[in-house]
Amino acid sequence: MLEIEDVTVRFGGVVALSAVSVRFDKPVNGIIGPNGAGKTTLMNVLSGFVRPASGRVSGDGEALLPLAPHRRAHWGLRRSFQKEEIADDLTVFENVLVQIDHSRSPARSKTAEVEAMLALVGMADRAGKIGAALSGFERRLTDVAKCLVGRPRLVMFDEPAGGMSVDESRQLGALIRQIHGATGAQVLVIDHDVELIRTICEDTLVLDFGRRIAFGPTAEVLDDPRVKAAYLGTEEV
Amino acid sequence: MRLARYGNWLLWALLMAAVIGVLGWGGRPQMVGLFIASGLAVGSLYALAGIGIVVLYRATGVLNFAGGAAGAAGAMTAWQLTAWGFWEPLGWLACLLVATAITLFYGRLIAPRLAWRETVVKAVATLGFALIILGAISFLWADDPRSISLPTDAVGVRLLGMRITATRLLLFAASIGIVIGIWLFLARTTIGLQMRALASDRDLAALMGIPILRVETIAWAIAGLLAGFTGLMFADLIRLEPSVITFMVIPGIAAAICGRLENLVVVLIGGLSMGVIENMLTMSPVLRGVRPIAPFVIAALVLLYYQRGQRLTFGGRD
Amino acid sequence: MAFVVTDLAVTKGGRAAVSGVSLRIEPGQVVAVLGANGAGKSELVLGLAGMLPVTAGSVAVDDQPLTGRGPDAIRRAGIAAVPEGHRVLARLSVDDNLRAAGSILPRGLDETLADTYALFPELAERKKQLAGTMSGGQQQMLALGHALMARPRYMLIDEMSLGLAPLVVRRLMGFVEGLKARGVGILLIEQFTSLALGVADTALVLRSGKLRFAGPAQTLRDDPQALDRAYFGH
Amino acid sequence: EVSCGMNTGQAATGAPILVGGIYGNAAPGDWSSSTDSAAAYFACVNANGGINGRPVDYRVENDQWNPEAAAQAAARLVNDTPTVAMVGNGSFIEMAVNANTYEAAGIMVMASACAISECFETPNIVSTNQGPLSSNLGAAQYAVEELGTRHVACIGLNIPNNGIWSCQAVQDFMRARGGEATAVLINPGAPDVNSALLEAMASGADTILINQPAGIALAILSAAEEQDLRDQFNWIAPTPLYDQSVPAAVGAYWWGHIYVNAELAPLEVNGPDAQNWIAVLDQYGRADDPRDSFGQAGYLSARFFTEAMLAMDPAQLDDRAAVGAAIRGITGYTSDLMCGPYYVGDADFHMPNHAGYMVKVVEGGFEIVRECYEYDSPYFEPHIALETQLGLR
Amino acid sequence: MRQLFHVTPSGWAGLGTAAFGILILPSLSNSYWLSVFTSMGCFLLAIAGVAFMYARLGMVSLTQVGLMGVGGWIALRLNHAFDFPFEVNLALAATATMIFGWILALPALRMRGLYLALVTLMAAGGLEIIFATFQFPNGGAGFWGVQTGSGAAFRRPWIAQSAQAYLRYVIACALLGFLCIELHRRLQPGRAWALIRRSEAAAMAAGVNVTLYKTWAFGIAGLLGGAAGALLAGSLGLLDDGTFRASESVMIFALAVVGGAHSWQGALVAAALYKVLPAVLNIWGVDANLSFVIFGAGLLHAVITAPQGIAGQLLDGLRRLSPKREARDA
Ligand SMILES: Nc1ncnc2c1ncn2[C@@H]1O[C@H](COP(=O)(O)OP(=O)(O)OP(=O)(O)O)[C@@H](O)[C@H]1O
Ligand SMILES: Nc1ncnc2c1ncn2[C@@H]1O[C@H](COP(=O)(O)OP(=O)(O)OP(=O)(O)O)[C@@H](O)[C@H]1O
Ligand SMILES: CC(C)C[C@H](N)C(=O)O
Ligand SMILES: [Mg+2]
Ligand SMILES: [Mg+2]
Repeated sequence: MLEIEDVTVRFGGVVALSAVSVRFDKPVNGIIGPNGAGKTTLMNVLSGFVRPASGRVSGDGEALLPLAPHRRAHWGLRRSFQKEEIADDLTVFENVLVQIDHSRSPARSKTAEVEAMLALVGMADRAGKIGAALSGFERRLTDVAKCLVGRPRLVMFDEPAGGMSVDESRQLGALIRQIHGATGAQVLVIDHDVELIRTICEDTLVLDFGRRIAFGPTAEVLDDPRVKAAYLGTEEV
Repeated sequence: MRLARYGNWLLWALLMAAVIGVLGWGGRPQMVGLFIASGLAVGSLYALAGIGIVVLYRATGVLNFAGGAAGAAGAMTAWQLTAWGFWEPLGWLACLLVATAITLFYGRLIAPRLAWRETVVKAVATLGFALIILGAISFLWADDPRSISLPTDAVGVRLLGMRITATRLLLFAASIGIVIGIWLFLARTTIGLQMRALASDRDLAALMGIPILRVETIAWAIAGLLAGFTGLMFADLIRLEPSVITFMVIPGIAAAICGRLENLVVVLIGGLSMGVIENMLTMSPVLRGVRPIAPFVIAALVLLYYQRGQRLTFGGRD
Repeated sequence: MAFVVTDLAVTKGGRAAVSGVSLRIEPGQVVAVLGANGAGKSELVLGLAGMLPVTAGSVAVDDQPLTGRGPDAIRRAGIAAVPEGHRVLARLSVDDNLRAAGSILPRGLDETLADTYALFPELAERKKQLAGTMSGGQQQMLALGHALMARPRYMLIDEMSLGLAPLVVRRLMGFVEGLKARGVGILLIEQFTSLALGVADTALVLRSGKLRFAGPAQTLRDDPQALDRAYFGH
Repeated sequence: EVSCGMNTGQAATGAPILVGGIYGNAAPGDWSSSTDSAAAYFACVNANGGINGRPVDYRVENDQWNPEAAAQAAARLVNDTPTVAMVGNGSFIEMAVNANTYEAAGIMVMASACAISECFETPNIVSTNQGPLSSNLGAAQYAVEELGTRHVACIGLNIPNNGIWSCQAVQDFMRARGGEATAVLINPGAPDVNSALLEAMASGADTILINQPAGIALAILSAAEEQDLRDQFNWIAPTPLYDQSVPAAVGAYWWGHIYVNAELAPLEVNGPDAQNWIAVLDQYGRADDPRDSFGQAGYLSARFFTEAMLAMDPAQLDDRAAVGAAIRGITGYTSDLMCGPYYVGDADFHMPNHAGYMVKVVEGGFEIVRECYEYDSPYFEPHIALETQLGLR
Repeated sequence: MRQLFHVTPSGWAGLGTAAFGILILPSLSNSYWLSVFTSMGCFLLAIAGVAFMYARLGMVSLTQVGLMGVGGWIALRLNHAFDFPFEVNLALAATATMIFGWILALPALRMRGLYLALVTLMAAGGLEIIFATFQFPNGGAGFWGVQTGSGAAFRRPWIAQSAQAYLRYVIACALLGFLCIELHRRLQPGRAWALIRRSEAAAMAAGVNVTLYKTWAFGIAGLLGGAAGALLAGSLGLLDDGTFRASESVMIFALAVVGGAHSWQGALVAAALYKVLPAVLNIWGVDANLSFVIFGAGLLHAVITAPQGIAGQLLDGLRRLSPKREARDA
């Protein structure tokens, strides 16, 4: 369970997030909002790349903000970036292994875990392939596998379906749905593909100008007139 | 925000006052004055070298290690023409022309072939060019004591018992004038805007239709002129020795760093401060031996100050 | 009067990314280019924009040959490409970004700037912000703005709606209609196929760098199976 | 008509005798004039009967002012080639790097252009020139005796075996004369010399000794000119400023105001040996070989070496040890280029040349202000003892 | 674990080259070439340090020759102050330089790209001044240990007293250096570095302690540079500040790029360009100033025409000759 309390972020004069509080307790949650609403900033606060001016964040009751970014990863936080970050000169296997390199478990169990997660995302047959040789979608899948190893507690995706064809994003959506079952982690997804959010997220947070304008079950939120006005534009997309 | 800006200036002023106060304590005021005046002259040269570096870097993304060598080639040419009995102003003009021509040669023929490489690789490639120039100069001109003096050396004003030549005043005024001129050029003109666009992302600027080659040529020409002027001033005020003028770029880079390779005003002030502090260190019995280290230490400290509290975030860019 | 591409081949990193592609964009027409991830759509745009080497074939605009010209010459010939990945001049302000993009206009910079700000009020609010510090979607708007500032006759837009909120996408689609009406020819790459096919006159489908379908957009709108076939070749 | 070696007029045709030499030429300076003059002299010797009919094969290497290249040059000339001696060496760094190599290889080095302590304080190197220490002492002594100097500021390079070493000797000398000296050191990496000049001014000195290579010396003088300091101090300098291009380079402001020690006979003395040197260069050298004081020193080293070889048992000419012994045996050689006798001797230190001239920079050249005089300093006590032992006094 | 000790074709070639260098090269060389190859071996080690930082992390260090100077200074200092055998001096000098590298890294860690390079350049400039001012210990008294006149002797390793043996020793050390780098590359740090090079943010998000690993890399570069400096001191018996100018550090980096930063072959090419090329030009009697010009022109030419470095170009050529062999760099 992820609790965000009163988080405020300023960049010089710009207020990117103002006193945002929210409590995510469903397996898969969405964050949507107009461009520049502060979604990425919120994710950066959670992963430690942006220091908020004030506020508290706790995951499973543990305060996250005092931890350095890599410590949060050790705690169980995972995130993907708007552009997948796969090292070109490592194999798929190694790219995933990095994520649990720091843990003290025996090498054999690490190997087994990486192999299991690669199988889950459907990359098992390409484990030995070098990063540079992957297609865009394969890179994204490798990125997802990275988020699954090492007993994650919170997995965050920033626009994972950006640039994907409709089919691919459907496939990715299905994969994201499996994360909670496979690892027990809670999932947070940012995307502008409303269909994707609608199909995979139980709860959704809507931000606008750094403020929370709605939060609740996704279908309700998407029906909220304020959300329609600020984000969707009209009834249907 | 504005307050923070003034805060930096205030901090700088306090630090400078402290350094001068501590080092100059107990010294005769006239000596302190002389050290400051002497420091301002060297400092202007550091700053001028730094300005040349920054202008070119901002416009082309090339950190040019060869500016000093181009200036040295220009200064040697000026000396040679004068030695052959040509009219002196012709020599000065030749200095500017030679430095510009050498710099343009690199900018037009070599730099575009490296445009896609990383900044650091582009920078070190210019060192290769500097070696070529320096080697050629040393091959053409056997080592001999030489000097250049400008007519402004003969004119001077007395200030608090010290004599300050018109050359020094000219240099000081020129560096301020150049900073203002270039700042206006970059901020107010279309070519200046295009230069900044180019510096930010060369590929994208090309995609935006900006005539890369033309804009870059202008930038290299400006850098060449500055290199020639710096070389001439250096030869007059410090000494006419090609290898010394060539490696002058390293403290020049230190000055450029003070302005984060961007802010010309800070480059100027940084360069001047470095010169003054370096000279003031002469008054400390402990530190006088290592006084030339001052620019490097200052640049490193300034960079650290800029980066304070900052966390690394995205991308492979700086 | 058209943008004509014949038998184009583009390589990237020594590998043929696009080959044997021919297409034609008439003024006032939208050509949608579809295809799965990695099909070579982005390479096609980069090749046409002069950013990747064209190894075979020809490109011409209004009978003026452009094959092998540099990106700046191509833009000045009236073709504005928006590459994928919201590329902006990170260290310049938003306003400077747009002015730099418009600096090649012989006249009318200020009006064009005003038009661009009118389309993207989000940008008008942040004229002084450094482009690199903006959100992904804001940068995408700016990247589109770059192209608009050149007042092009042909636009090549890669992943137009990438990272943009639905509201903005709607606004953009309306704008595309407007451009069409003004006689601008557009090559559109778009992840939401239905959106693209909605405005397109012609549709192309790429797979492994080759054309697998070329025909009226209507055909694919009416027959989703045909689209699937072209996409995956089953 | 030149005079070289055996003066037979016949080219030498026997097996060559291998001799090496190292010079430094790269930024920041060209020190090749000594090996150039030595090479010209050897060419002349070879055209005049060589060493008992055997020509000298003179091989030179450039140390490029780079210690590794210097070590490699010595490796090549001393270890890979059976040279019998090194002659004419001119360098700022080579001797520091190679002093131990020479000692280990048992080869004698008759250097000509030496600037560092290793040249004068190691067993296997003997130099014809004086180096900064000796020349400084000569200048300081002149200043004390003729210009009324009480306090010298010695502006030296901040290098232990050069500036610090040679300015230290000036301090000892001034103390012995009841005066005072302050060392002001310039970092070789510092472009700007003005602060050093200011430091010298602040020291309270009445005389400024510019113990620097000519390039930096010019920079100091122009800084002084800027402050119009000419008449506030006496200006003296060791030999590096005795260079024909200096009077023009310093400019009219300084004419008549700088006193320079010349460690070998100034050009206008023009004795028979000086004329012979010029004739050798004209006939056997290259047109652009410098006619400077280092050239004189190179010529002298080559000439003295040849004389020592000619005095040897011809059967031992290829024996490095025997040649070394012959060189150590050199004593009482003279030339009008040198004020005192040249000798080597079997000591761990060698500085045969410690007497010179004093000249003044004037329009278009130099004017001799003091003829040959021997320097008088505590530093030379061991040398004088050696000379007494060799019967030179 | 099998992967850890797996020797690639390129690895075999490297071992073969080292064997040639140790067994055959010294007996073929005269004193001049022994000296050239020995200093080439020392710089090879130093270049391996910069090249690895650049290739693995994308970090540019322009202070490697300065670090060599630090290592050499410490080795000389220890040699003249104590009676330790050479190996102890070497190990202590390398370790101390590693620590020095760490200290240098601490402020530099906040920076990357050009700024990082420039901070290291400032450090190199500072070290240059310090070396020029205080010189290297040569047996004198006091902390700086400098005396005028000729210096005291430097003790070489007892197994490598002769110039030949010392060349063997240096090559063996260089081989150890490369093995150390390769070992790192195949283990956890190698993976972490690869990710850091891709993106520091991504590395942090993947739980990589970026500060630690960057510092570590600086330390290894320092270790190699320090060892190289100590070995160079052993080769010459003394050191001179002229060897350790800031411009040489820049040059070393340029050569590492020109040679090809990703492979041992590249480092070898770079070291050969740095030391053997000038030696050859010198033997051919090329004017030293002209050889500067040639050197600079060659450098530019290679930067322009060989994006993967000269070694990359050569390897590509080889691969084309022998098809079907997918060689991964060792
Ligand atoms: N370094 C910065 N300086 C100034 N403003 C910033 C900075 N970083 C972000 N911002 C501003 O903060 C706001 C929030 O940005 P954020 O990236 O979180 O938006 P977002 O919701 O992810 O948008 P998008 O959907 O477009 O990705 C934006 O208006 C952006 O311009
Ligand atoms: N089979 C492949 N093997 C290796 N790399 C590939 C392959 N296919 C594509 N790529 C790489 O993947 C990247 C995406 O390809 P491209 O830009 O052609 O795709 P696209 O059609 O624009 O699709 P999208 O932009 O949706 O990913 C390119 O960098 C390309 O080089
Ligand atoms: C033979 C192919 C055209 C078959 C194709 N996969 C399809 O299902 O239509
Ligand atoms: Mg975002
Ligand atoms: Mg694409």
